[in-house]
Formats: sequence, structure tokens, C-alpha cells
Amino acid sequence: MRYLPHTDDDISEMLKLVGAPSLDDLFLTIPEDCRRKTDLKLPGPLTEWELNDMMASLAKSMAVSPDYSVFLGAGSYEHHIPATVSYLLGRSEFSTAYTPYQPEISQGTLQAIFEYQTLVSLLLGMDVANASLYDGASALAEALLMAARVSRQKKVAISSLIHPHYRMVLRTYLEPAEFEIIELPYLPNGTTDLAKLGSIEGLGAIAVQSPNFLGCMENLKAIGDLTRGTKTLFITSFTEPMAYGLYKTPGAEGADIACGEGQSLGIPQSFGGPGLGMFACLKQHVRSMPGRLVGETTDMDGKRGFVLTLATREQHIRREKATSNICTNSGLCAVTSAMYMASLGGTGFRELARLNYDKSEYLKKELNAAGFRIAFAAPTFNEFVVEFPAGADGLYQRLLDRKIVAGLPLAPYYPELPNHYLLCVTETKSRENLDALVRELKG
Amino acid sequence: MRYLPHTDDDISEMLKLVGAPSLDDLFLTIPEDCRRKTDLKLPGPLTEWELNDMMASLAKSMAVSPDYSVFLGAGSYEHHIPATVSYLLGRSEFSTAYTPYQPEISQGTLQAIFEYQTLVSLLLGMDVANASLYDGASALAEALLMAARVSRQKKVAISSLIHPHYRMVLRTYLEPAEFEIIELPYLPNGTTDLAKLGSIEGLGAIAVQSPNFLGCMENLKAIGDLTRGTKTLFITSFTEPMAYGLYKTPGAEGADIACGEGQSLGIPQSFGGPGLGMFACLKQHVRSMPGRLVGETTDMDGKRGFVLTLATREQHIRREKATSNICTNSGLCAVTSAMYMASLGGTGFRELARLNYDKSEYLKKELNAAGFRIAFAAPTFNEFVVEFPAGADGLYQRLLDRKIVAGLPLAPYYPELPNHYLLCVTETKSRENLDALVRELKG
Amino acid sequence: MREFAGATGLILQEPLLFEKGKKGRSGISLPRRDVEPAPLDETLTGNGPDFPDLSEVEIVRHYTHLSTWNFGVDTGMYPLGSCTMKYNPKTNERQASLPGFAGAHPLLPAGLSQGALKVIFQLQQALAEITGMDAVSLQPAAGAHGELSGMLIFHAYHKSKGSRRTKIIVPDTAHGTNPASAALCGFSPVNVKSNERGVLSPETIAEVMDDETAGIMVTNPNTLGFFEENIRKIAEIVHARGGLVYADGANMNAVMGIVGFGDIGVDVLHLNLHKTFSTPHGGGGPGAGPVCVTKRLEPFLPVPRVLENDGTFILSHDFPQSIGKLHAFCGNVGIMIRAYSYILSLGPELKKVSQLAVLNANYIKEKLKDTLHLPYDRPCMHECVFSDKLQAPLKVTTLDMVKRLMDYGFHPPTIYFPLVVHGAIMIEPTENESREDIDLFVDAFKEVVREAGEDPRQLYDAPFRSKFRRLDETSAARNPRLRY
Amino acid sequence: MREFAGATGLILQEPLLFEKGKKGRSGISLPRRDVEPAPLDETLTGNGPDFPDLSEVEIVRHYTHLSTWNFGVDTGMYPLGSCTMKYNPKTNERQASLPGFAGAHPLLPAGLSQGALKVIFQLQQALAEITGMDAVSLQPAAGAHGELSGMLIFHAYHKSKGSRRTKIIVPDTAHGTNPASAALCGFSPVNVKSNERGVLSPETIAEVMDDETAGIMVTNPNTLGFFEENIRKIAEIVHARGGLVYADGANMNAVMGIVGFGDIGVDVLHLNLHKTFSTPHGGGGPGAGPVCVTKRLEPFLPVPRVLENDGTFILSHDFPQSIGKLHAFCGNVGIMIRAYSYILSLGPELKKVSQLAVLNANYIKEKLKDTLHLPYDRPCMHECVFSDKLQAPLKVTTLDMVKRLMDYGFHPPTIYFPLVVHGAIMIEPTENESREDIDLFVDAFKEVVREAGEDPRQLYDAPFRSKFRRLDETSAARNPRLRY
Ligand SMILES: Cc1ncc(COP(=O)(O)O)c(C=O)c1O
Ligand SMILES: Cc1ncc(COP(=O)(O)O)c(C=O)c1O
Repeated sequence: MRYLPHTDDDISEMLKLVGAPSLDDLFLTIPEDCRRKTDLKLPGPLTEWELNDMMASLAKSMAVSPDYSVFLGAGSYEHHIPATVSYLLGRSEFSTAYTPYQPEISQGTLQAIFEYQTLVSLLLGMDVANASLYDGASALAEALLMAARVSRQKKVAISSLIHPHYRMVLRTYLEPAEFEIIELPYLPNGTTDLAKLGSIEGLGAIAVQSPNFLGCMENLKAIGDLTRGTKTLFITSFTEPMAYGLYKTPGAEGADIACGEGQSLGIPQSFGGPGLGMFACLKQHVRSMPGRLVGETTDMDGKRGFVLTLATREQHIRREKATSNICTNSGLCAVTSAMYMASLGGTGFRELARLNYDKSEYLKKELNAAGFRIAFAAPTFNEFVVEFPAGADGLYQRLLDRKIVAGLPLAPYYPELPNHYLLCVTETKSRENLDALVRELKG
Repeated sequence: MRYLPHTDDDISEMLKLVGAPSLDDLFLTIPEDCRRKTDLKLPGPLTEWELNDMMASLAKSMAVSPDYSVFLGAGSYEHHIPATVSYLLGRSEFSTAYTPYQPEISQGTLQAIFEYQTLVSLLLGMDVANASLYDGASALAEALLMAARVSRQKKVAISSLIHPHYRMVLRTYLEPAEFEIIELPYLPNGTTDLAKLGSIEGLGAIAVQSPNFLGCMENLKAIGDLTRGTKTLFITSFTEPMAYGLYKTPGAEGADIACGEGQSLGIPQSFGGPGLGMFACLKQHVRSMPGRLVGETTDMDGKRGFVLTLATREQHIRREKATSNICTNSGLCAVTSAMYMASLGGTGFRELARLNYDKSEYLKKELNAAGFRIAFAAPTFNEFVVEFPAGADGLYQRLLDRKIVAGLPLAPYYPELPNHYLLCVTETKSRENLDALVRELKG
Repeated sequence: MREFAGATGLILQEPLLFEKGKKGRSGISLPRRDVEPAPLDETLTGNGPDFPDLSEVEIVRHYTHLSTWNFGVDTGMYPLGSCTMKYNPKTNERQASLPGFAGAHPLLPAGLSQGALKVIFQLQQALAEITGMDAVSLQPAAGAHGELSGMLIFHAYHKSKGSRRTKIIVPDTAHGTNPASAALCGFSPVNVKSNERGVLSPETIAEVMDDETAGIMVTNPNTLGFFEENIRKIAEIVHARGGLVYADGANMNAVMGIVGFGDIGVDVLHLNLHKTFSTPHGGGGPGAGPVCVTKRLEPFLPVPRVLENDGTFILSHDFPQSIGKLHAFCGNVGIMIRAYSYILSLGPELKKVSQLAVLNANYIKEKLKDTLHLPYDRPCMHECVFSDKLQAPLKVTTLDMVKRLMDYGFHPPTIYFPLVVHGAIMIEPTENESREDIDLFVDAFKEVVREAGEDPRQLYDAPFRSKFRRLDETSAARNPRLRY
Repeated sequence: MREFAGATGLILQEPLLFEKGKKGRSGISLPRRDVEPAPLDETLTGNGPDFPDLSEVEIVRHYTHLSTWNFGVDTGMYPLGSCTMKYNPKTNERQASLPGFAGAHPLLPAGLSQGALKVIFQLQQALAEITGMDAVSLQPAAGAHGELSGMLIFHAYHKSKGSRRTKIIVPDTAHGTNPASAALCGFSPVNVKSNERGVLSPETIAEVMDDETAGIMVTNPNTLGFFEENIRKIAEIVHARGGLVYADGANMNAVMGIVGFGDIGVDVLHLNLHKTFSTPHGGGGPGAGPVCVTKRLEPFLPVPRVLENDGTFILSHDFPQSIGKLHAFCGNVGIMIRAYSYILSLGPELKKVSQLAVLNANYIKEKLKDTLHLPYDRPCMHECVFSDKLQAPLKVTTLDMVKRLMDYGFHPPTIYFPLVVHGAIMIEPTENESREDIDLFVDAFKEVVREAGEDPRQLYDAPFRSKFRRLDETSAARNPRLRY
């Protein structure tokens, strides 16, 4: 086997040195009754070539562009990924290294992450960002846990327009810790109804997502105004950070914590993972933050360099008192997103965000003209909800047959929204793709 | 444009420094009547994404595995290429460097080529190999030119079973230099007829290909015995060096020069190029050799290192008296093939060669059993000629419709061989592929 | 003297992104604009991020330079104990980047995503077979996430029995994630010590196990590199008081095909695909931390689960006792594809992997035990743990020694973990290292120890050859600068 | 002082392949054997090559280490004059490795290879437009191969006129491949000198052009970086005596969209796709050297040619006057795909490429001309040529200076070429370098020159930072060791 360098001679000489008559004898410290009686029943071993064939045929069964025109967003976004990014992150010095515990020979990762932290802070308008968490959903859960630590309150209000999966994840995280979770209803314009907020006492955090699950921009400013100067932390979650290329940042609107999913920024969709949990907050909360942080320092020669820092927040030092249990995070995805953001630059980021918006508005307009109702009036970025005529299932299925995935049916998540579909339009869709969708919808 | 870093400010400041009012003014040293009057009429610029789409659709129109079962060899061979090789040669330190004229910062290329030279020498059983030529065809032409220099004879005998394209190329190279080229006929067993050789005076070189274009192993020993101790150089050409994993090497059989195509050794087929001109000879001829050579030396600290050497043979020193005009060669392909050979190792090389042989013999046997005639009796490696029933065109076409390319029709090259097809079977074909071919052929 | 690989050469400096570039450059191809600009609500509009603008060449050189400052598994031996820094096969990368996988949206209808669902399903089955457990969820995104899932399952299990337990037994050799994960579920860790053999005694457990205790978290093989030989007995004790047994399977690389965890009393176990199953660590992730359970705990696994029905795969949420979701979608599918490729490439030969990993570790232990203090002198599993006790009189620490190892061309082992060994040096070579390379590593360590005796300064100031010298971690923490 | 990029860091040693490995290891996945071994003729059978056996990890580390000893375009500025070391876009690599291209057999029936044929055809058209020539063959595998094709066309042309000419005019500034290629076709080069402006005078040509002379080879822009301003006049002279004009287009990067060569009297021209059209040099190839001709020479182009017929592409051999074949198949298609991708990515913006390449070169010329001797002080095209004349009194040579440049983090320029400038330093920045990076290069060169004055030893012994120090080329040639 090509991964195993030991020749028979190597094995017998090494066994001799360690004083074991055979490979099996190496395991004598495992009691007899703990050893398995049966051999591993596994497929394989396959040759590299059999593996290639098998994986190629599995991959082929997946509905992806260019064969399929997929108008799905809802937490995972199809954006173009430059060949440079794929090449660079494939350099094995990045991909095969461990967490940079030995900074002298890990400065590549460390500087890249420090730059990532800076880019994320700039993008979200926040003071400081960590080195990543698993994904957007767990990032939001961590944000709520952190808010509870900071505010010493376990009562939180969350928007019902936060991604339904994220809400499931945060319930998983928070329920054993006995949080009280209040879900805020939504308004007919597709944004969270904040009316109730004034009357709730002792809130540790208010969390909304913007753009929210219906694609609409939330009124962040209103919440920021509400929480400013109180003990309640304002958490902005997101699934599509590209929106902040166009819209005001969470920081500018008064968020204490901004967190969400960074897959959109140059990371392949990969059927949902690995993603990138982005997490940023205000400076004063930094010691309550979960996750790793890279900080600037100098080496013995006085040269600028970077290290993992503020580790006293972390599990390997603080154990059960740590700010989070996270250890391995999404390092390479963070570096990927940094490569992507750096490739775009500020100018490109703005332009690309605008293009996403304009294409999505174009489709809105065309759908409208074709007689379909755009369900919510609030401004959107690259996703919006359309209402199809009653019995839309058949229509949706017909489009699938024509290799168009016409968005996500919302009824499973919001039963009150039958025949509503969440459509996503990124820069990957040409005007012709959009026109074709409308054409097919019209029948 | 992302490849051009100049901002408008950069341009105007730089123009100021060089004293040109505008970019156009940079070209004032070009006389007015030498400047073109019209703009470039070119498609594009395409975005990276448009390019991806366009190239993907062009590539899709090509008949390649796994969609097609291609039994073509004839100078280009489908072998499995490990993912490691693709990754390693894609490291830009290898691919984006120039010819290693500055050895202090090119030792990666230099050591890799030195190892390549060694691997090639071992594979061909020769004393020394150069750093590569363009491809197998030009390598053979260079071999004949070299033989003429060494032997001071411009009369050469070449086998008519050398790849027809190679014979065309060598005529292109040799005719202006007024060589006399004698083509040797072939025997019914599929090998070159050497009978005439004894009666030809003043031959500078005898060149055969083994395995030859019909897939048959030539009787190299007989030629070696003939030329040993004479002024005539014995040149062995090849298109499938993997054969020497199984069969005796050209060196062992008495060749003075062994040269040919190395694509087979880990290099993608790429519709015929880039390939790898492999070129090796006996030590005594090294100063007549074409092409670059890497040699061992030491650096100022006494550390072993490598440099380009014996450059006095080359055009940049010797100009019109050089042993060849070659400058840029096939460096990265040479490194690729070294990676591939090193990955196989001696043990793997032998095993893989044997597998090619065995699979090809299996197909022979099955075709035979199905009533098809194997045209030539001499031993083969992974290619052989089968005779289909009269009117084979229709059969061939029918198989094409079923996505099987049933070898190469030989009639265009050897009109005396109508309905003869050259079939190639490498390790990429499973027994099931071979059985399917026979099944389809039987109809 | 042997020639070691450590040496120096030209490696370029590179400023921060923010010190480069000029407004108006671009490092990306912007898609063609084929629609008109649409009106925009100016009150909501911002300015876009103030990133520097760089050309593509600048970007490529920037990250190429940074990459050369890193040491990876492809650079050389990376014997980080507990981390299983094995070779990351390139063919796995090829599979994960197939457009059908890399470009797949997670909410595609099941009928249009059979390939990915099949990979998930079959990987679950393979991991169940390898661990000897009954059911697997691939949703957790890393080891600690797997632990959290496990603790949530403990919590849900006890809740389903109508009880709320508040404590959990955690040995002193455990990784920090164990108590941290337990704490997230409201369990207070009860620390227990390992015995003089470096393993847990049943008596110790019997002493602390009670009806308030949800169970125990054991790392097996543990972080001292020993198999917890009393695991069956311990499990009996814990089970007898209504508790559950959690195994941290981070060290699975030692026992594939050797131990079936379901058979020895383990109820829940997590794996690290980025350790045992060869997926790259990525400089800190992403990984994947599948959680494996026995039949009786299967109802609690996270949703959605992938089910098979006559060769068709679906995602099901229909598990009312489930702990819920842990990840926005199905977990780190890109990592799963790599791990599955690895498992398919090895098949039953995975047992050989463990055998050779254990052979390599014992070989190092034997060869270094006269040079370094070996706190537990007995056969080890996939890793061995030394200490700096013999060097202490010279005022040379573990840190000094391993920094100097870098100059010889090796990545340091894990240090100061597990906490129970003072100045621990935890060496895990993995099965991928050849005997020659291990010999070289051993010789290098001996050289370092010799230097410690002769000229400790060489060690205090090491490394000398790396691009960066020792970095001041104290001032970084005292005055944190976390962004440009 | 400015901070330059040159620095050192850990770069590992690596023995030769032949000093590694052990029999029985394998670095590859051998395909499954699904057929029986067949009988073998033992008299023909050999032993297989005596290669070392290495594991996959050993292979990966071996070549990873070697790669770190190289300086590439992605490492930094690589201002090799005449070589056009521009950035090699990664997207081009993606296109060339598409399985449909990379896996295609060259003898596929035309109907099954339309994609590749179309790329070839359209690239030919694009190159014809860019050069202002009428027809193009992509068969030559490199620049010198293109020159050979050109000389063969000269030869065939004269033969078709019933004459056999034996001489060819080649300026002293020509690249060595020019006379070498001409010699292959039986032409003896007649050397001519350029004038005090660094270009050819019509008078010089008129003096030597005669009826035995097949024509002239001009590099334009020439290797001094100047446009041969008398080209039209020279062409007239040559044509008047029945000769042909060959242009070495290696320096096309200066004049895309600026000069149409067909219009100014050039009959044949070659390009280097690995220079102007961004394909990687690969540490010495592979490249591609298309040959472009005017209408009247089209019949002589190599076969097969790609023809279009109603949107369908075929390969035709039906050109009886053709010089024949130069390559086993259609040439280096993998390189063509990259070049075509580049041309499509730039389109008419290729003119901007030339403008900025020329701007960068002139900028360097202006900034360095007080530091280094500039033999021809006039506006240049894409490159500028200095000499070491000012440093000669210090006994510091061009070689010394450029070796020291490495320590500052730059690849040296081309040196000692063209031969007409003693101690030539030929700098071609290409359009990809930013102004900041050029400024840094200029400052570094100034530092080196300062050092030359203050401490020449720093230069004699340079480089210091590279993995290897200066290598002994003399003893390598005296006692050649060409294999292990
Ligand atoms: C024993 C042990 N348990 C758990 C973990 C945590 O795994 P992860 O980093 O994937 O969260 C580690 C990782 O270092 C470990 O070594
Ligand atoms: C001016 C000039 N002509 C011709 C050539 C030869 O090109 P190639 O190396 O592709 O054969 C070169 C390459 O260095 C050159 O600079």
C-alpha cells in the first residue's frame, strides 16, 4: 500500500527492537476480552483508479451547474471561485499544517488568519473578529452563549426570520443550558416584528438575521437604537455576508456581535460543508469571545510576527471554564475567504455585491411583469420570495424536469406560506438564465 | 484587468518620469509607416467565468474516457496518472521558473532533471540521457543528425515500421541537409526486414522503432550485432517506453542512441502535445549530443549541487556550429515523467509493464477465439494489429456510434494493409472493457 | 554526524495585505454586467468594505510567500501527539473537488443529490464497522463538536429517563475539550486521576460514580498512549449506577480492526476524521467529528439522518427523541468525501495502519528512552510520552528542546500535554513515517539533548533557521493587537 | 533603508531519489490484475529498470522539498530580458487540464475531436490578427522550432523558384537559435552589425544582400530592446534581390496592436506562446513557437493544417508544397489551450499589455541609467540593456551584481546577452509588475551598486541567502557527471 512505507524487513527489525514477536503482539496491553474477534468488514481496498471511477459516478448524480440552473440560496450560495484561490489554498503548506501552535514555523497560517480577522472586522464594521468557528449556525449559538455570559441573562429574543436550521441548532445548544428563548414574529413586509421587544424585561440578547431568511434586510438600526446603552446585546446573524458590500454593516447599525456563515466568500458549497463560522464583536467583549484569536507580536530579532493569543479563554487552558469547547475550527476556509476577499478588493467587493443585487432585482421585475407576486416589500439583496399560483408543486416539479431548481419551497418551514418560494440570484446567473426561468414559469 | 496592476495614477506618474505625454507616445521610435492603422479585431475580453463555460463546452465535445472506450495507441498512450503527480508538478516553483540558468535559485529543477537523466539512462540501459527534446519525432530526427555528425555519413537506413509521422518529421529535418534515406521493408511477422542491410555501404545510422508501429518488438540484438564495432550508429526509437519495463533495453541490445516519446510516463495525452523527447546515448558520444545536460558539481560551501553543463555544444554559445538549435525543451514534462517513474519505482514499473502486456495478450486471445486474425506473429507489448473482415469501415463506424474507438485503421499509412487495425490495451482497460469490445465486434 | 534535513535558504518577506495594493486594482474577474443597475434604498446603503485592491499577481505572490513560512506534513515529519498528523492523500483532494460534490447545494431535492447522500450513508456504515458501534451521525464539524453531541445525547438520555444528572467523570489525562463540552450541557466535571500505570483504576471510578453522575468520558487509547485496560470493568460500574460511557476516539488510529468499542461497554464515541482518516488539518480545520452510538442511543442522534430505502437515500427529520441539529446542513461533507476515499483506498488494511502506527511509536519509545525520561516505561500504543525531567538540572525545558528540533528539520511533538506529565513531550509518528526517517528523528533528538548538556544557549535561543525566531507570546496577550 | 524581500528561513535538504527508498515500497496505486499472466518470450525479456522504490509520502516530500529550492514567477519579479517572464494565469491551467482536452488522443477521428480542432483553428486566426500575418501553423514546439520551420519555408520557397541559396543574413544581436536554425537548413549565416543606434542600417544590408542569400533574420523589436526602424527599407532591399524576410517575434510583447508585421515587409515570423502569451516556462519548456506567414508562403506551411468547413474542422495533409511535418502530432496543444485562454481573457486589451510592458521598461531605464551604464540612451521598447562598464574599475562584473540581487529577493535579469554589449544586463520587467515592485527592484540594484563601491566582497561571494551558494560550473564541465 503506497501510504505505508514499511517493508517486511523494516517490520521485522523494528519488532525485534521493541521486543514484540509479531505485529499482533504489539497489542498485548489490550486485554483479550477487549479485542475484537472479527476482521473488519469493509469494501475495498480500491485502487486509485477504481476510486476515481466510483467517485466520478457518484458526483455525476448531483444536480449542479452548468447542467442544472439552481436558484437556491437559503444559507448556501453559488458564487464564482477564481482559479487562483483554488490553486493557492491547495498548496500543501497551508492545507497539511496543524493549528499554528508553533508560531516560528506557522507564520504563513498565522499572518493569513490575522489578515482574515482584519478583513472580517472591516466587512462587518466590528472591532475584532476571531479566527473562525464551524459554521454560521454554531456561530450564532456561540454568540447567544457569549451574550448570556456578558449580560448574565439567559433570556434571549430571536427573530423567527433567522434561518430555520440555525434556530434548530441554537435550540440544541441552548436548551440543556436552560435558556429562555422568545421567538419574534414577522411583519407583512418580510421583516421582524420588533413591537413586543419594548415590553420584555431582562433580555440578554436580541438576535436577528439580515438579510433574513426571506431575503429581506432587517431594520438593524432600530434594534441598535433599542439596545444601545442597555445590558442587552444585539446580535446580527447572516448567511450572505456579500450583502455588506452594498448595505450598511452590522457594526454601523449598532450590533454588539455579528456572526454568520462565510461560505459565500470563495468556499465551495460542498453540499453544505465545510463552511465558515464568522464571528466578530466589540472590543470590550473580546475576553468573552469564543474561538481562537491571532495577535501581533515580535520575534527575538524584533521582527513583526503573529501568535495565537488570549488562550486563557480557551478549553486547553481553561477546560470547563472556557468560553467555548471549540478547538479545531475552520482555518483553511477562513484563509480561503481571505484570499477571495483580497482578490475582490474593496472596489470589486462593492461591484460584485451591486451586481448580485441588480440581477436579483431584474428577476423580481420580470417575474412581476409575468404576473407573479413578490411576496414581501422590504429591500432584499440577492434573495427574495415569490408566490406561485396555487398548486405550485406541479410547476416546481415541471421545472425540475427541465433542470431548473426554482428556489426553495417555504411551506415546510413556514406553513402559513404555501406556494411561496425563496429564489436566489447571484452573479453566476446570466440575464438569459433569468429570462429562461421566467419563460419556463409562464409555461 | 486583473493581470495589469497599473492604476491611472501609476500610468501618468510613470509617463511623466519617462517623459512621454501618453502611452501612445512610448512608441514614437516606431516609424509612423510601421504602425498598424487598425485596432485588434479579436474576440473577448471574456471574463474568467465565460472562459470556463466556453472551454468546458469545447472540451466536452472530445471523445475521452470514461464516456468513450478508446483503443488507440500509435504514439500516444492512455495510462493512469496519480493525483500526486498532478499536484506536485502544479507547484508553481516548478512550472513558472525559466530554464535554470541561475543555479543558486533553480536547484529544484536542476536536481529533478538530474534525476530524470538518471532514470532515463536506467530505463533505456544507456550511459547518459539529456534533459529532453520536444517529442519523440524530433528526437529521432536529432538522433539521425547526430549520427551523421559522429559517423560523418549522411546515408541512413530507417525501418518502414517507424511511426509514419516520425518518418515524415525526419524527412522534414533531413532533406534540406541532403541526407540519403533508405527505408527498410518489413517481414510478414511484423518486424523490419534487415536482409538488405548487409549490402549497403557507408551507412551513418540504422534506425528502427521497438516496439514498432505495428506493436511488434524488433530484433534489436541482430542490429546491435551488425553495427557493433562499425562506424554505423544504431538508433532505437520508441513511442512506448513502458515496454522496457518488460523487454530488454536498447542499451543491452547494443544501441548507440535510444530516443523516443515519453508521454506514456505520466504525461497527459493532450491531443498529442506537449510530449517528451527522450534522448540517451553512449558516453563516448556525449559531446555530440543535442539538447541540455545537467551535471553534478559543488557550491562555494562544498555542498553538492547541479548546473547546466557542456553548454559549448549549444546554440547560445556555439550558434551555427551547435549540435542542435534547441533551446526551450520539454523540461516540465521531463520532471513529470521523473515523478511518475519514481512513483512506480523499479518494482512497480515492472509490474505495470507486465499488466499492460497481459491485458493486451488477453485481448489477442479473445479476438482470436472470436475468429479475428492477429496479423503479425512477432511478440508485442501493449499494441497489436488485428485484421477485421473485409468492409471493416462499417464495423468501425458502428463501434464509434457505441462510443468505442476500435483502434487505428492502418490503410492510410500502409495501403497494403486494408482492414487492418492497430489496437492498444493499457492498464486503463478492464477485462470487462476488453470483453465488451469483442462482444461488439462480433455484433 | 548524520546529515539532518534542517537548513536555510531564500524565503521572501511579505507585508500585510493592508500594506499593499492601490485603489482601482483588481485581483478577480468581475462577471459581465448584463442587467441595468436597479434603484437602491439609500438609507440602508453602506460604502462597501475598505479592503485594499491588489492585482492577481500580487495576490498570488502574497499567498505563495506566506505558504513558504509554514511547515506542513508534506514538509516533513510532524509527530504531534494526539493529533495524528498523517499524510493527506492527494487523491482525496481530487475527489472532494469534483464539481458534482464541490458545487452541490445542500438543499437540493433528495432525488437530485443521491451521490452525496450515498457517500454519507456508506461512510456512516463504514465508521460503524470500524468502531464497532451501531449507528453514526456525521453532522459534528470537529472533535469537540462530536463531544458536544455526545454530551447532548447523555443529557437527552437521562432526560428521557426522567432524571437530570449534573456531574460527569473526566480523567486528568483528558483533552481540554472534554470538560468544556461537558460543561456546555450543564455537567460539572469530576476529575479523577489515572493510576501508576497511566490508566484508570476501576476503584477510582467506583468511588466517584453516583446517581447524580451522568457518566464518564474516557479517551481510549488515552493521551498517555495507553489502552484503558479496565474499560469493561469501569463501564460496568458506570452502567450499574445508570450512567453512560463516552469514549473520546481521537486516538482511534491505534486500534482500527483491533478493538470494537460497542463490545467493551462504550455507549457513545466520537472520531476525528481529520486525524484517523487522513483529512488535512488545514492549519486548524475544517475537520469532522462523527458521533457513534449503540443501538439504544440511536434515537437521540442529531437530525437530519440519512436513510436508505431500496437503494434510494433520503434525509429524515423524523426522530422525535433526537437532540436536534448541530450544523446548518449535514456537516462537513467535503471532509467526509476525503475520509470515505481514504477508507475505500485502505479497506480492511486499516488494521495494518494501526499496527504500523503502534510499531512506529514503540520503536521511538525504545530508541529514545535512554535519552529522555519516560514516565511510564511500558509498551505504548500509537504515541509515547516523555518528559524533560532529565534535562531539568541543566535548566533546559521541553520548550527549549522542541524549538531546537525545528532547526534539525522536524516539527516539534505536542508539548506540555497531557497535563499529568510535567514537561510532557508527546510523540506520535503515525504509520506514514519510514524507519529511516524515524531514525533520523531519534538522532536529531539525541543531538538536541547533547547540546542541552554542552551549550544550553543553543536551545534557549532556538530556533535559528526558521524564518521567524521565538515569538513573544506574553506581550501579545498583554496588549492584544488582533487586527491591522 | 527600504525593506527588501530577500531573507532566509527553514528550507529542508533532500537527497537524490537514488539515495532513498527501499525495495518493495510503492508510490503508486497499481491497477487491479483482472487477467492471467500470459506467456512471455524469455529471450526478449529484461529485468525492468533498477529504480528505487519509494512510498507516496516520500515522493511527495521529495518533490515538495525540491520545489522550495526554485524561484518562480510566483515567487517574485523575474526580469529576464528576452524571456518575457510574465505571470502565468491559473485559469489557463484549469482549462488545459479539463479531462476533455488533457485526456484526448491525437488520432481521434475529426468528428470526435472538434473542440481541440476549434481551439487550434481559432488560435491560428487570433495570432494572424495579432501579428498582421495571413496564415499560421501551431505545430512548432518552441521558438527555435518555429525558426526552423521558417528556415525550411525559406528553403522550400527558393526551391520552388528553382534556386538553392546558401547564405542568410543574421545581425550580431540575434539570439543563438537564429544562426543554429538557419544552419540546420544548410544556410551559412552572414553576420551583420547593428549601427550606433542599436539597429540595422539599410546600407549594411544592401552591402551583403545578394542572389545567393536566402534572406534575412531580424529580431524585431531586437534584443537591445529597439524597434528595427528601417525594417521596411531593409525588406525592400532583400525582396529586390529575391530574398525573404524572417522576423523572430520573441519580443512580440512590445508591439501587440501596435505593429502589423505583414504590412512592413515581413514574410515569416515566429512567436513564443511561452513568452508573449503567458504560458508557463516550466523550468525549460514545454512551449510553443507558432510560425506565421504571408499569403504567398502559406502553401509551404507544415501539415497537417486545420481547416474549417461550414463550422466543422478537419485536419488536412493536402498541401503538396508543404515543408512537411515537424511534430509527431499537431504540436503542443496543451500550451495552445493556455495561450488561447489568455488571448480570450484579454481580447483587444492585448494592446494595453504591450503599452504597459513598454512603460515599465522605460521607467526602469530612466531610474537606473545614472547607476548603470546605458550603452544606448534612447527610448526602449519592452526591455532595456545596461552594462557593467561603470563597475569595471571596481573589478565588479555583471555576474557579481546579479548574484547579489538574489539576496535582495529578485531573480537576476538576463546577462551577457546580447553579445554586442559587453557585460550586458538585459532587463525585461513585463507588464505584470507594479510600480511599487519596480521601485523596489531599482532600489535593490542601487544598493548592490553601492555595495560594489564599498565592499565588493559582498558581491564576489554572493548570493548568501539562497539555499545554494555559487556553483562551480567549470569543474562540472571539465569532469561531467551527468547521472547518479
Ligand atoms: C484527545 C483529543 N480529544 C479531542 C480533541 C478535539 O478535537 P477537535 O480539535 O477536532 O475539536 C483533540 C484534538 O486535538 C484531542 O487530541
Ligand atoms: C530572441 C529569441 N529568439 C528565439 C528564442 C528561442 O526560443 P525557444 O527557447 O522557445 O526555442 C529566444 C528564447 O530565449 C529568444 O529570446
